Amino acid sequence: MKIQVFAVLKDYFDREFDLNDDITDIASLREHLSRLNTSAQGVLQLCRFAVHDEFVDQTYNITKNDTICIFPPSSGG
Amino acid sequence: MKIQVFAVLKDYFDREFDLNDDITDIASLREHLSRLNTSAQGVLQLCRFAVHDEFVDQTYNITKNDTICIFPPSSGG
Amino acid sequence: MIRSAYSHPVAEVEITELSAVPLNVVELLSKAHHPKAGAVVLFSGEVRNNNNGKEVAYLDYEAHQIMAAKMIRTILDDANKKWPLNIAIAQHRTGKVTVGETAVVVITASAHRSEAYQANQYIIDRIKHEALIWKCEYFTDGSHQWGGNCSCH
Amino acid sequence: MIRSAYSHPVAEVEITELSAVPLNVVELLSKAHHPKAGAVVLFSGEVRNNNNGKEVAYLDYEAHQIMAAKMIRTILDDANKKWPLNIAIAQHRTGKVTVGETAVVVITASAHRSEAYQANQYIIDRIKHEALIWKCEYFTDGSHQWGGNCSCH
Repeated sequence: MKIQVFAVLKDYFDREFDLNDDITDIASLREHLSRLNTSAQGVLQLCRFAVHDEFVDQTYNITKNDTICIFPPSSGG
Repeated sequence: MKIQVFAVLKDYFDREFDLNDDITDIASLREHLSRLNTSAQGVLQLCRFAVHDEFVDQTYNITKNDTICIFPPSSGG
Repeated sequence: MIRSAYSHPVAEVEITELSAVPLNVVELLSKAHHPKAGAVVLFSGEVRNNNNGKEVAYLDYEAHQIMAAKMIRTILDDANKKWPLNIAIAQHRTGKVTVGETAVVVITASAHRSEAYQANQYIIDRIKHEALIWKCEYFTDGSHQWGGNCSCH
Repeated sequence: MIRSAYSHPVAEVEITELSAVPLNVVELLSKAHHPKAGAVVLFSGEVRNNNNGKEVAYLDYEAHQIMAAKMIRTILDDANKKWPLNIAIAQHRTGKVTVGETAVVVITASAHRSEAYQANQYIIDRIKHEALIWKCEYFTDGSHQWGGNCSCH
């Protein structure tokens, strides 16, 4: 799977990277990333996730070719 | 005294006219005008009065050289 | 002449409260910037093509020039006392205003948007209710009607 | 592309929800007229020169282009369902925005002013809270801060 992170998450991860681990849903992805960089754990708890330009919830089943976007809380204006 | 009327009052009176009657305060002026044109009686009840660009109340003592402005309820915009 | 704020750092903008010529809304807006203001709110009251089911040809605004201008200044001053505004300006047309033209414009600016919205609405509400400005609607059927209800309440 | 109203007679205005180049607020306003609209309200969110006591050099806005644009369209549609609007447009900057520049603009127009104000505030509140747009503040001391609090709440 491919991961794209936005905004403050770029301080903790590359803008875009591949994960080949055996991660099957969003909840596990979040845990995995929290372990990869423990400083990001707090903000990851607040993030929303999207696949194919649609929000997905924690139970979404990730497939190998998915690109998963991770969005911190937004603040426009 | 000189009288200046505004807006809808111009449908009932000249824009500006002189009154030489023995009128000493605003209350009497209003009564006098209501008699001059009974159709204006209703709107005159709602009017405000000003002398020298300041609002005056019903008890204001009119002097001979005063110019009295009579304002119907306003509605800007 | 309006000084555009009261007790706060101010962008000085000179605007007559009443104007007998078309309001330049775009120019007024282009002046309404302030480095401390994160929020600018503009209200433009425009002449609609109909009112109460009748087709409007144009409006005619009459004002007691001196007192109306003074009241608008007072309203702006009051708004500046109630909210921390960087900019507060208002201008009202007099004379004949045709459909689509602007009859009145209010611009407020402040650090945060809540104050700019609140002050803007406060200013236009008071101008509409208090200022010595009267509207006469002229309809395409030849009739006319002195205002009582404003065209955008 | 935004169609500027939902279920009401509409002035068609084509505007991208996101713009990588400076917003032309004045041009947007000049388009925002409608013969049935007596009230036009414009909000411009501008970059302040300071935030939380630090001097701001510029902001940088990042967006998920597709989703953010879609969310703005949805917010405008929702506003058009809630209020009888003749015009509802919004545009948000992406990229580097310097002090005094406009980061976001919202324009609403309706027959009466109360609806135009309410809808305008509703739209900007939702854009600020929901749209996938992130602000990074760059300060003159060289530090930066990803948004959490927006510059004009």
